[in-house]
Amino acid sequence: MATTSGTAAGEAAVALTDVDVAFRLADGGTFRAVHNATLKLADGEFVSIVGPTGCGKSTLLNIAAGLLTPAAGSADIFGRSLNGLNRQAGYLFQADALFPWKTALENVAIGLEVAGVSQAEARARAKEWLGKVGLGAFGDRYPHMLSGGQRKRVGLAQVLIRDPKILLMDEPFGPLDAQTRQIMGNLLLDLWSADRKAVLFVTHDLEEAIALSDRVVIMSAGPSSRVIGDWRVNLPRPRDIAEVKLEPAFHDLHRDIWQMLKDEVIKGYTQAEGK
Amino acid sequence: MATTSGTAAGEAAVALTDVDVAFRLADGGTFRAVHNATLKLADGEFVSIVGPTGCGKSTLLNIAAGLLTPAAGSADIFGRSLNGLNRQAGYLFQADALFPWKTALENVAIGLEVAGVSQAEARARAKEWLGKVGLGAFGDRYPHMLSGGQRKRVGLAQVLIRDPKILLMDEPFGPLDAQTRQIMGNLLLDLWSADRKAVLFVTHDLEEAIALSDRVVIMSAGPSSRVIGDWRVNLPRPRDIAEVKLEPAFHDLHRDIWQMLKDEVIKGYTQAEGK
Amino acid sequence: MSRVTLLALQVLVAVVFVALWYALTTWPVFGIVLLPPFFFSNPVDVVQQIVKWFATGVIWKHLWVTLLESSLAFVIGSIGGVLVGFWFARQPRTAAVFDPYVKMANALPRVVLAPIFTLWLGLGIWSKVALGVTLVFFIVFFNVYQGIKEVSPTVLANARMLGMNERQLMRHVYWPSALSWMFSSLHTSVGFAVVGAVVGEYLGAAAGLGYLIQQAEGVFDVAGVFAGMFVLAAFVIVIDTLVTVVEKRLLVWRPNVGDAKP
Amino acid sequence: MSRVTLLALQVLVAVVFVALWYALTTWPVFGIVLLPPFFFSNPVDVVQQIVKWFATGVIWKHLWVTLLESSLAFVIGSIGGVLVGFWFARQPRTAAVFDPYVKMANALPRVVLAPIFTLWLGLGIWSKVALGVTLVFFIVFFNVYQGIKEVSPTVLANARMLGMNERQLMRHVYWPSALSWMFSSLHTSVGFAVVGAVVGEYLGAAAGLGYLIQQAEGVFDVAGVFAGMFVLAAFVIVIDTLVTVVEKRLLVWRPNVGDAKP
Amino acid sequence: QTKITLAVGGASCLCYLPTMLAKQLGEFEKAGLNVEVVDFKGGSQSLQAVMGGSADVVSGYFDHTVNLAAKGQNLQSFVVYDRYPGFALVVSPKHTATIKSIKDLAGKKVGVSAPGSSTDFFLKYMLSKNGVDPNSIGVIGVGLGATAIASMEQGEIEAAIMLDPAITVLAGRHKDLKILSDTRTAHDTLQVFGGEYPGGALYTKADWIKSHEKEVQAMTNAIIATLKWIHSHSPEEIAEKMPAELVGKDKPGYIAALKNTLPMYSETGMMDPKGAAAVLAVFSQSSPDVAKANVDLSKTYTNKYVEAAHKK
Ligand SMILES: Nc1ncnc2c1ncn2[C@@H]1O[C@H](COP(=O)(O)OP(=O)(O)OP(=O)(O)O)[C@@H](O)[C@H]1O
Ligand SMILES: Nc1ncnc2c1ncn2[C@@H]1O[C@H](COP(=O)(O)OP(=O)(O)OP(=O)(O)O)[C@@H](O)[C@H]1O
Ligand SMILES: [Mg+2]
Ligand SMILES: [Mg+2]
Repeated sequence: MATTSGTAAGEAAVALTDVDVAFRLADGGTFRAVHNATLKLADGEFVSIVGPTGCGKSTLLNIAAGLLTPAAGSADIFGRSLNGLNRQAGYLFQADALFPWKTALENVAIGLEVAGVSQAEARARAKEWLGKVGLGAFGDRYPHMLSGGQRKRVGLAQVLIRDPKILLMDEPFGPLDAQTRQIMGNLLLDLWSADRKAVLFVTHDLEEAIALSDRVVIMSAGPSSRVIGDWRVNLPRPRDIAEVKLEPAFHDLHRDIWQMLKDEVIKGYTQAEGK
Repeated sequence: MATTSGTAAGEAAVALTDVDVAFRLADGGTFRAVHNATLKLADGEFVSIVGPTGCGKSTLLNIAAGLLTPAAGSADIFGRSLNGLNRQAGYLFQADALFPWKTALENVAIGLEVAGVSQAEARARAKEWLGKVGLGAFGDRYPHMLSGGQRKRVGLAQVLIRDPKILLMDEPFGPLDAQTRQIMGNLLLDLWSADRKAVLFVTHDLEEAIALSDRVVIMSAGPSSRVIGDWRVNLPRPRDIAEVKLEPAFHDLHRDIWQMLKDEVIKGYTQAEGK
Repeated sequence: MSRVTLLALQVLVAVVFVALWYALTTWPVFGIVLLPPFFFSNPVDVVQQIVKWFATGVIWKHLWVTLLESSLAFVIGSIGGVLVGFWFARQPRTAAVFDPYVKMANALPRVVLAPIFTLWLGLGIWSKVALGVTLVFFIVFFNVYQGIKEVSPTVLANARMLGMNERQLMRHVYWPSALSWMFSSLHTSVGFAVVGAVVGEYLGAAAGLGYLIQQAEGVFDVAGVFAGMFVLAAFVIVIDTLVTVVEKRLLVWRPNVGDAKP
Repeated sequence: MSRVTLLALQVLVAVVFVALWYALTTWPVFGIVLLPPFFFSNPVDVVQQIVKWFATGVIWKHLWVTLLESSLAFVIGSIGGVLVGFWFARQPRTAAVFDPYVKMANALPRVVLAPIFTLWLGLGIWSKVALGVTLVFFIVFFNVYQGIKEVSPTVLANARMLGMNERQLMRHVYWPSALSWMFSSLHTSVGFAVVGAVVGEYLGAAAGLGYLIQQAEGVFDVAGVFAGMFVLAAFVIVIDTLVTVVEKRLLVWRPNVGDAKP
Repeated sequence: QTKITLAVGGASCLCYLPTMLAKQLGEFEKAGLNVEVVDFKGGSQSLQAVMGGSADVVSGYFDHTVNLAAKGQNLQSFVVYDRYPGFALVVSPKHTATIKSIKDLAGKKVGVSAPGSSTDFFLKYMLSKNGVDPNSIGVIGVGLGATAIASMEQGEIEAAIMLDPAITVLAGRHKDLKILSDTRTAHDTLQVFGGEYPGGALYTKADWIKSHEKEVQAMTNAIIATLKWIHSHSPEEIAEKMPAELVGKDKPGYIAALKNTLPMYSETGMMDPKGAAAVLAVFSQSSPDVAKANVDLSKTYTNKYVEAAHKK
């Protein structure tokens, strides 16, 4: 694992510059999902990506994770061109990605075990983490015995326990109820403020995006999607998610972004249908 | 397919009475997910189920679909005890359930083909439906080539095209952006008002639940979860989802339900952790 | 279906089979005996032969030899198949280069190889083991290879993002994911391991069930041949049951078959 | 890796192999020839033999017979395996009852069955086909059976909720889902179909590659034996390639292997 | 022309040469028969083919008819083309120093073509004739071909019963090969069995013979003509006539083996009743079933067709 210890302060944790992604279709044609997208995530910054469904949010995260190589443009991690997997990132996938043959506890512990932590210690810490995501009593369940929201939370613990420098999260709180979402959001914020990770957070909940982030980035409707809006959230830190939503600045921001987003979605909708 | 044509007006489309569900765990123990849950869904009624994550919402839907047999209590569909699969229901699953070996178009058309519609007609109507869910251009994609939200919408079209009498929907709009959610919600409402299906709708979005439903049902935190709240939504029909949210009655209801829900989630959270 | 019913039904099948066999070898239908006893013996003789073998104890030595050979063939063949399967799955270039040769090797009639095995490995158990290995290996290999390629891409991507190196991927992802394929192939290979051993003995040996069968065949003692085959079959069931027990233990994590819960 | 490089590497492997073979059968190492030509022949003789067969044209008749037998064995065995596999997977009770018997049958040494096949099916191609079928059937069967049991429970539940009846489930769910298992088993079975045919011919026939091999073996003509085996192997590659082409067409829906996208 | 399927258990064995040669010389056609020869792995498979009805006649060792008579099956041979059995008890090249006579084989491992085969019975008979307990030795099936040669050269067995061409091939590879008893020759055959001993013969089910007298006679004529041809031609000329795949690549070796074997072919095709009795004696020695069965030897062969052929 190549650890870059000497990262300059101003260097971006993730810098995607003018990336293009084209998927090959079954009929031989290609589909250009993302075109000329540029996105910079400074070290210690919390950035949310919001955009219409199918616009390319997961695709951008996959590029940042090194799972997908852009057809054009560059992806840099802490100033170094990304070549292969991004070893400094933790990635919570949008789809179910738990190991079906491991219990919840083992699923959480594996991230540590892989890094060389002894099994006993890994398990002890995994237990603690399961408690944090509200699943203390579910440690010995296999994934197929958990509800959708429970699986997502196990995944969350699996990623967070490794304490990566960069967090890539694709709709991590999707299948959670509003209340649990807040608890998890606060958990994430606590963790983030403790050692200022760089977080790239995909969500469909604009309120959540604003409440959590330093910046909210809006993507245009696909195909050939790119980043079309970039809003700085100047709300005071530390924040409590429930409380921050009551501030007037929050509402102004929400209204502005919402307007842009709405137009974009409508556009995407007609585009997809018409084509 | 046993069609009950002579259903009395007052007869419930789905009636779960005092159902108990216990899952067998890997270690030989059992986990009682639902205990003494009672839920009635009248014909033509739109009922939302809201509850903390892992409380048993999907479990109730599985019972109503006939995929799970309750350990105790009874499940009746249009007055008849459910025995085996519920042939009158369409079920949109929480998890990904598309056929990976069929294209989006084939996935949507299959519901009709199965019912004996000719392939050509089924495809034509499937095409129309894909357009309705905003995926007109994605007909020949295999599921693994679609984004999370796109897959969900294909699933939605797959269920709706069959025009079932009872609709069971498990977080159908989860991975969609707010704007698409509204479009899909309105689509669903149009469809529902056209011939008054009975809809059982699981969501984590309380606003959405209120905006769509005749009744909102709250479940307690698991284990041994049951229905603890049942709120009638007396907002005028037909509704537009965006507009209905502006009514004062909406806000009052939202506040009341929210209060109850919040307490319940906190309870569930501490319970799960403590055990 | 309860265990007792199941067992009863299984016994019933056996009884019907034996009864049919007896009837068809004994009573003529329209003037001809459908299963001439010269080729099919009859159940009574076969049972007598089996009883005699066990009563006198001669069978034990032969059973032991065959058991040893099949077990060795099974273990070596499976391990080889698993290792090479993993290797190929992880080295797609090597796999592409050697692919046609593996398929060629799989198509060689093993019977023809017997003299070479004898030359290299002698007349003892090892030449029989080798024959069994050449059968078991390919079945396990093809299945493991496929099983590894079938790993869910999402789970694999997750594992890689969690920082697993090749060895850890093997252990935590490929191996468990390939297990169900492997066990499916093991059920076939148990049978083939025994077939390999017996055919090897049949082609040249001093002991073993294949030797017994051949001896019986040489003197046209069909009852002996059938008795040998039944002992063999019973014996395979025992090994296969062991495989199933191991399988059940290793695959606890899967949803039960009847479990329709999505 | 480009097609050309791949082909070059494959040829390289063959060349190295042949060179080694030639060297070890020709020059002694520390005073002993490691592969005595009496048992291993040598590449030159083998090639000469093959060339002669093709030049004189005698091989065609034998190849045709073996091709016919193997193809029939392959087709009948696979269809049988698929049908019974499906039947068992959909009738868990039947499956439970017959399970031990299927496993027993799988363990019977086919060589011993040859006389019975001759009795029932005569000396023509059908007794060889039967031998091949008994090998192919079980491999396909076990894999299809497993493949059907592996269908994702969610997808299955969805299919049932969409109102599919058993027949439709077969066609739209079990069949496509079992396909990758099936193809994995078909690659093994292609080889075994040929082995079955050749062994059948080897045990008694008037034509076919197995007959050629047996003749050569009888006169200690090892070059002939090896030549027969190589022709056979080349022949299997051809059939296997066809299977792969079909596989590629039928499995377009799957994510590509290299496609790490989750 | 009547179609006859003739089953042979290993056509390459020189012991079956007259059958194959008859086909090559066209003697069967001359006699008005269309004979298809089907080659089996061994004698018992070819016999089974005839029992099952898929072949009409076996060209194989006479002793099977005696063995089956003990099991109540009526098989009858109608022309005998080998007057000596052609077995040789050969010592493994690795053990020439220690095995000097049959007596030295006590407690050792000896190869036969297959347990329960004629070679097995021959071995046991030889052993008990020489005062060695047959049960004291380990009998290992090694076949007749390359496996037998491989095991002999490896030295895992001390000796083996072999047949030509394997004997000559092995002798060619080991100049000092020791043969303890060689029934390809009149001398050893007479010494061991006290008379001629029938080896290869044409035989089939007795009722088939009754219902196909014409064909049986024709086949007998063909074989006798072939035997005459053999004894009036040189080994080289015979080898010339044999199909290439049966001669193999090593023609000189084949001719050498043929030279060793020539005396073994019968001149008349007649069954020597003493030989038939010897067969029964050999079997009774090691098979209690045969000993008990009171086999009526006269039913297991007939010289009727041979005599008719010679009268012509
Ligand atoms: N393997 C693939 N082949 C072809 N097209 C693909 C593939 N993967 C994704 N796409 C397309 O690329 C676009 C972007 O997909 P992506 O998954 O990034 O969307 P997303 O923004 O994450 O959407 P969602 O919010 O629905 O998850 C979509 O239109 C999708 O159909
Ligand atoms: N197969 C199973 N074995 C054991 N426990 C199970 C199984 N399936 C579900 N459960 C448990 O039953 C409870 C209810 O599960 P269910 O899936 O109904 O929750 P849910 O309300 O749909 O939650 P979510 O909103 O997270 O989807 C959960 O605590 C879950 O862990
Ligand atoms: Mg996405
Ligand atoms: Mg759920």
